[in-house]
Amino acid sequence: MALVVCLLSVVALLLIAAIALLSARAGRAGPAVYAACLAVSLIGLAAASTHLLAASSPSEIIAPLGLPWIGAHFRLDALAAFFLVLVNIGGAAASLYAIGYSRHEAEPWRVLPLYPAFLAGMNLVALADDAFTFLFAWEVMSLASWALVLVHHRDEENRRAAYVYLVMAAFSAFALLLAFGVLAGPDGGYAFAAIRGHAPSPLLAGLVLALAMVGAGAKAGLAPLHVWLPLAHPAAPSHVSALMSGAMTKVAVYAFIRIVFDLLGPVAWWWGVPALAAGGITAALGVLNALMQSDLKRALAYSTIENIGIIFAALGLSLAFAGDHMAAASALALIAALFHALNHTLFKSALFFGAGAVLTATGARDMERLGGLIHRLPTTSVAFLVACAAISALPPLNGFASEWLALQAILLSPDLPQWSLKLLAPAIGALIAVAAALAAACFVRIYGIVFLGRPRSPEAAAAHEVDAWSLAAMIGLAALCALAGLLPGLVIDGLAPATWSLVGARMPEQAGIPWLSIVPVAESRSSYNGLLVFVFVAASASIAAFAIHRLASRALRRAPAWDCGFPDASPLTQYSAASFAQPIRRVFGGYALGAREFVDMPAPGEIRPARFRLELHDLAWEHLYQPVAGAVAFAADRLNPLQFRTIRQYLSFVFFALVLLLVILALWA
Amino acid sequence: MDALAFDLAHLLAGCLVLLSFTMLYQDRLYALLNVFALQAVALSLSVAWQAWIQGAPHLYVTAAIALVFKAIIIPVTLHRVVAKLGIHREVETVVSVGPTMLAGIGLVALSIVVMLRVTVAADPLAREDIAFALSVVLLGLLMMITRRNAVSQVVGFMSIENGLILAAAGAKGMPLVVEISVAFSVLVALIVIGVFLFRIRERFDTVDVAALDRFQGERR
Amino acid sequence: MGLIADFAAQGAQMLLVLALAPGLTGLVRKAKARLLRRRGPPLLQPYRDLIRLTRKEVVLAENASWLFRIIPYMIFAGTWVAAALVPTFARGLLFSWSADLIAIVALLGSARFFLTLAGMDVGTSFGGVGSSREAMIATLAEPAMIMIVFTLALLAGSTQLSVVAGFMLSPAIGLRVSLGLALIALIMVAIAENGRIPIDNPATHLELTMVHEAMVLEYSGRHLAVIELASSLKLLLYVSLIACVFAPWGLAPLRAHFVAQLGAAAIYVGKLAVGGVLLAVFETTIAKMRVFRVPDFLGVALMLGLLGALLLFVSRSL
Amino acid sequence: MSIAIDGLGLILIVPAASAAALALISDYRLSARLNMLASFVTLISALSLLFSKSEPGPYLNVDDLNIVFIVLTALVGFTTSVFSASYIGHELETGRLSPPHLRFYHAMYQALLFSMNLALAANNIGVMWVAIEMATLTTVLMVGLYRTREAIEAAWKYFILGSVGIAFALFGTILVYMAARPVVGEGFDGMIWTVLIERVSAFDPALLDVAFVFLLLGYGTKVGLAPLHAWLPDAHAEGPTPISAVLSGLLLNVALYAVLRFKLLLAANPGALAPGPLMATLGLSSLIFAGLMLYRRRDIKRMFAYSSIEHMGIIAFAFGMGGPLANFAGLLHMTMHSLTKSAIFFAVGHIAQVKGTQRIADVRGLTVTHPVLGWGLVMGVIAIAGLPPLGVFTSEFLVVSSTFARQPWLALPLVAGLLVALGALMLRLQGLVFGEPTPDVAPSQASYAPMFAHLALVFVAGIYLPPPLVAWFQHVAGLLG
Repeated sequence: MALVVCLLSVVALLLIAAIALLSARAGRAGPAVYAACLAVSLIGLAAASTHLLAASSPSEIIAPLGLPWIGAHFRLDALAAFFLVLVNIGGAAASLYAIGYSRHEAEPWRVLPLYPAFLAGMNLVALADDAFTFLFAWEVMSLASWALVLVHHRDEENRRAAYVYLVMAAFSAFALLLAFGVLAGPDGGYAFAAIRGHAPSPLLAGLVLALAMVGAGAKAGLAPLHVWLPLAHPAAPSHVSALMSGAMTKVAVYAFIRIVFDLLGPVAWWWGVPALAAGGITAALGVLNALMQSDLKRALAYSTIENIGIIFAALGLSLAFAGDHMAAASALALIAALFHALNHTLFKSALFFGAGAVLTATGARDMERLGGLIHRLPTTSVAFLVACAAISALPPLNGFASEWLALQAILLSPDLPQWSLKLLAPAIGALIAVAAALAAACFVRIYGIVFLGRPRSPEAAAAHEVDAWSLAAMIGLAALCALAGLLPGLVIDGLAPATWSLVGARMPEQAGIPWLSIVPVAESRSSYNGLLVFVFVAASASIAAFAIHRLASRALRRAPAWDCGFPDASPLTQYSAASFAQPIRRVFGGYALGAREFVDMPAPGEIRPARFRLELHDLAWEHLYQPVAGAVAFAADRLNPLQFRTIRQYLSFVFFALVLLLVILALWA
Repeated sequence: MDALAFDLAHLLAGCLVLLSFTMLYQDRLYALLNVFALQAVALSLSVAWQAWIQGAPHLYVTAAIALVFKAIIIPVTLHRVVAKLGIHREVETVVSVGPTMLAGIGLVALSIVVMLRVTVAADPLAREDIAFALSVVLLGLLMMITRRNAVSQVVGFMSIENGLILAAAGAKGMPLVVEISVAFSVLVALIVIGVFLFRIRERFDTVDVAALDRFQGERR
Repeated sequence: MGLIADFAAQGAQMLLVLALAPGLTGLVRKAKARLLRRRGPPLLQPYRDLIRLTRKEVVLAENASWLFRIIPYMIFAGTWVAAALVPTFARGLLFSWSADLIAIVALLGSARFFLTLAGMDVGTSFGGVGSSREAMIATLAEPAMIMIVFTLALLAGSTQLSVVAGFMLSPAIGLRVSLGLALIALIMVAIAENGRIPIDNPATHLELTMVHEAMVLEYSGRHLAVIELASSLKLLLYVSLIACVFAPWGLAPLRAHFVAQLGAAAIYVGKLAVGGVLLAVFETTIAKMRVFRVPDFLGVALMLGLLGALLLFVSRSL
Repeated sequence: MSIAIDGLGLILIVPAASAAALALISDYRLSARLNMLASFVTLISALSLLFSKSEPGPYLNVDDLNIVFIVLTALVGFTTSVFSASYIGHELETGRLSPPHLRFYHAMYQALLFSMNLALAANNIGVMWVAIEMATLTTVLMVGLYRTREAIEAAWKYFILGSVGIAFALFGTILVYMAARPVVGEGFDGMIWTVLIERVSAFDPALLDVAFVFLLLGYGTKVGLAPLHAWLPDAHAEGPTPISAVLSGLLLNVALYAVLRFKLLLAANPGALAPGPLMATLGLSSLIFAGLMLYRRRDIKRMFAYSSIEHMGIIAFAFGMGGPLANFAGLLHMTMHSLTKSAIFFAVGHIAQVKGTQRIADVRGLTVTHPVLGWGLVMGVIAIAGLPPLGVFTSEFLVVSSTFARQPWLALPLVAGLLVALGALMLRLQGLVFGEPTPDVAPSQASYAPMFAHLALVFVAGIYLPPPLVAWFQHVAGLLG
């Protein structure tokens, strides 16, 4: 039943896309389209969440489409339902936001038909139950988002970003295609049901694992394949950026889980190692890069990479546990991963919405031109602050809950028998801890530079609050962040069916625990209660405030800032985004980012100005992407002269081909 | 099938191969054309002989076409072309004659090895014919790729075609030989016309193929 | 009845730490002064300062936002709750289940998060200096703290402080290398977190070196009072954390008799005094280090913590 | 030849007769209409073949292998005639062509359709050879139609290379006859396909091998497999665009169809060496070579010509791999490619007329100035790059996955080539349709109907394949072994 509703919602989205295609040029079609998308997403959300919470058994549908002798298989199980919930939350929020935001779009007809198609593609990936349908939906998703990245196509940068993105998307699709090719076998049993039937040999399993890592990782932004992501995500309109970062990367995570946990058969312990290592490195690298960006949306995109890293690390841990038959621990790690995926969808969407609001209010994405927006955009600043706190893993918000679960899972890893894992797990734990601390710094920087301080440009000084729809979307997501953080137990229980189906275990029932605490393993071991912490903090803060205001003075006087006795007029004397990052850059940047500083200090008496130049290198770009591109260019240049030969030389090619074949024939028998 | 028939057919086929070598050896256009005419004559003779021993009257048509069209019309026309377009008379070679001859010998050896190995089932006469025909084809192609100017390339192509006709005639009882030879003659005729009338002249002051190639698809 | 007693104990603990915190700060100052052959301010000076500050009016920078005004209370609340969760004189307090060591670290982290934001709110250069340096220190101190938590959790099999303390009391615990490493790391982290010498000098207002003071530069009146209280609470928290983990003797068990609890409280005060004096001695014996040598200092802490954790991870199977 | 006037006869007689008639009509509007009409009648009669099963005759035969291609040829021939009717007038106005040229053009167009239909429907390998030679000659004449230096150059190159290829093909045909003679006896039977395929198992395998080498190289030259491809890019770039569409969409298919016929023979003969590796190697080399050549192209039509080489490579590779899946994919890919590529050439024709240039660098921002045309091109290129929701994706999916399951080391270069080609196509596509638009020189008059008709078909095929079509393909795939 829920499956039918989900499929119908996909169909509805496609219909909306078609209608939008026909009517997009008719002017004010935008709000209508987005409202329709919102409604459909909510319906899909309702259907998926009922299926998930009711823990109902998987349902299947086979449509006579796609590959004729297989047909298009669709299946809705707990895992798919969870990711559908996730996608549709993102979709609903983005649609709500876009009802207002889309008014600022110069060429709406470039967005309207593609946006519903993008949503439909993401939904369909989660529903697909055979390799063909899966990749079909996967590519539709990629293509739609590619075209959406190209909405502002007059900008050279965006075109380049879109190009890199599309090539990487095709690369990931091919990797997954090869993986499915191995799984399906030579006689093409592409239906997932058939694939589940037989487990491949360890060698082939390793091959599939590698391909899945590459394919899903390239789409999700796993280092070192992440380079396209910070180019493409910021280039799209903000509500699309939110979808790409918040929902599409999760669809990639879904692909990894589906292939490795579900299709690949019994888990071996070493499957976890690559995911664990790549995840930890990605987390640290992503957030470090995020700290160095001055473009707001690009910084957010890099922080997406960090969160993907955390998710993959948790997934790797879960694989390792599952391989060693520690089902409960595996379930804990898996829950941590899924929970974090959900949280990331919530706060990253909110953050991109905020960035979009800032963009519409000031027209600037460069943080060095912003500042003091907390006075101009009061509501946005509140929602943005909540999201920043949540993504910085501050209790009692949701980000902390999921990272806390992840750390608890790492604390269980000493029981793993393999030495490599014993050594790897704490190292990754340290990396994740560093990443969390860096993330806090990163978002202090973002919020402090953009919303606090004094405006660094007249646009920022003249900004105005955005429309009610956008605000509603942001506030709603912020509220969800708080809710998921205060009552994590509900989410964990909701996720139980997914873990049952994948690793055959679940975390202990959380609903019955007094005071609504969450207990991963046993209460004596560890427990956390977001609600209680929140009540404590709120109570003590208000008590303190009340007491002081009541018993002591409440007098207040506005005066110029003291600033250690050097009050200065110019806002440019504030700490800038770059200078805020400087200490951290000096500590970490040297190794991770190849950061180099060049100071040209004139000798006393010289009148020329002093110069400071900073170089940052993305190592993956320089050592992975550029060599490949260079190789292709080299080969193309070498081959190109073949277009400019004479007829005689072309004939001689034919001649030599013939002689060669004849010689081969002569030598054959 | 008595020995005489076999020997004669063998002899004529061998003549064609020999003449192909002679063509490779030529360095003057007129001489080249004459040798080609000679080869055409040899071809028509051998086809006619095949017609006689196979008792296949339709092959006489092919022989006639070969004689009239390729031994007389085409060479004459090409003489006129050379004269009209004032092509300098010597054949411009890419590879000098010596290596070309060696390569040719290698090709003949190759074709004989290939063909004799594979045609054990066929009767000996056909085997010889096919082997020689293949070597004529290969030599013609060799000529096309080692000669620079269009006339000699056309000649090379026509000698390829001679080889094919030889093979077709040699294949006992093969249908459609006439149609095929006619079709081929059309092809050849078009090539010659292409060189002569068909716009080449009005566009290029030489039929040196290199000049045709100066425009190389795209300007660099 | 039991529940009420639990509430009472919990409340008593919260009030106790609140009452003791400025005293500890005062003690450290006094001890340092004595070590420097100065008379130094009286022990109760911090209390006086706080009261005077709360009476003064707040002078607020013109472009300070609403956030700037509520942040002091959030910092205070976060720190206070964190401190309340550390078993000071009694184990198994009512709400100790609501948050474990990781949560305590995170609570302090969120306090710092808002403090650094406050530093950037007014938009002065000094605020930025403080915030960015604080952020840099935090990026090393917090992971180190997490590693220490790993070590303790692996030893005690729990991240619950009461359980850890209980484990430390139990005879099962022998002398362990990892524990030693963890202790050293914890002390280093504590010094960094509380902005003590050699990381930062709480007494200085020299622009080039100050970190914590630079962030709170624009605060005044009651806001400053609350922040000062919070920072002394933090100092108290770390001292009592070290005490309850590495010197857990004399902790009153769950639902102990009232008198026993009083005795435990007395012991706890003694511990604090010892810790404060030790800190004073340490601070007087060494000099403040350059800001960009701080990462090395904290890097050592992080490495020690990681080493301790690794040793346990590996030795688990032996 | 005696031909009953059924659909089979009509698909030959109608084009032949109308070719003769068109040679006489001077008014180009009338001749264009007649051209459309004739192509339409051909299409109808080709469709009628689907329902009337006819007995194989000595010269002609319709079986599962060629029926699909006959219908496809008739269809694309019709749509292209519609396109050219609206296209060619513009050429006349701009003075690139004169009425006599147009008369010649239309006559040749029908002659080309005739020869292709003949080649497809032939039951006699000799007839098939003659027909393909005729097709070559007609296309050569059309490529040279513009009489520019470049056009003549291209035509000449095509002519010489094509003739040599034809010669090889003939030699191969003779060899096949010689292989057949000992078994089926002298005379006509030795060249009749239906007879050959029945008795082939008794043929001398070694002779068949040599024959196949010549046939592969000969007809392969027409298919445009590297390194025999040299004529193809220029012929596509310099001829009238409708001819480029027919060349890529149909003629290459016809030549490949001829290769397939003989591959069937070898497949049915136990002793013969498997033709698979040979075709797979040629296909792979063509794919990678063309993919790399795409990057440096400056001329739109020449670029898509190289993409045709690439796709012919993919198809040859698929048939070389063999097996039901890969063969199915190959057949599907042939169909999809001819529809898509001709649609792309329609779009390119519009672009060349609107912008007055074929240089890629001089065309930008089409989606801004001509949204329909621009997005049509985007759709076409997406399809040809093998991305869903269009039909080529299905076939590439099957090729890659089935290959990887059987020979992983072969799949890696295949995927690399596909990726390289996709990168090049998308790079150029973005340059063409996005960015600051370039000014137009003339309004576009030609109708978009043919292009979108093709794209619609490809789109539907990408989502749903009708069972009868699948049945055909599967049967043929079984035959191809």
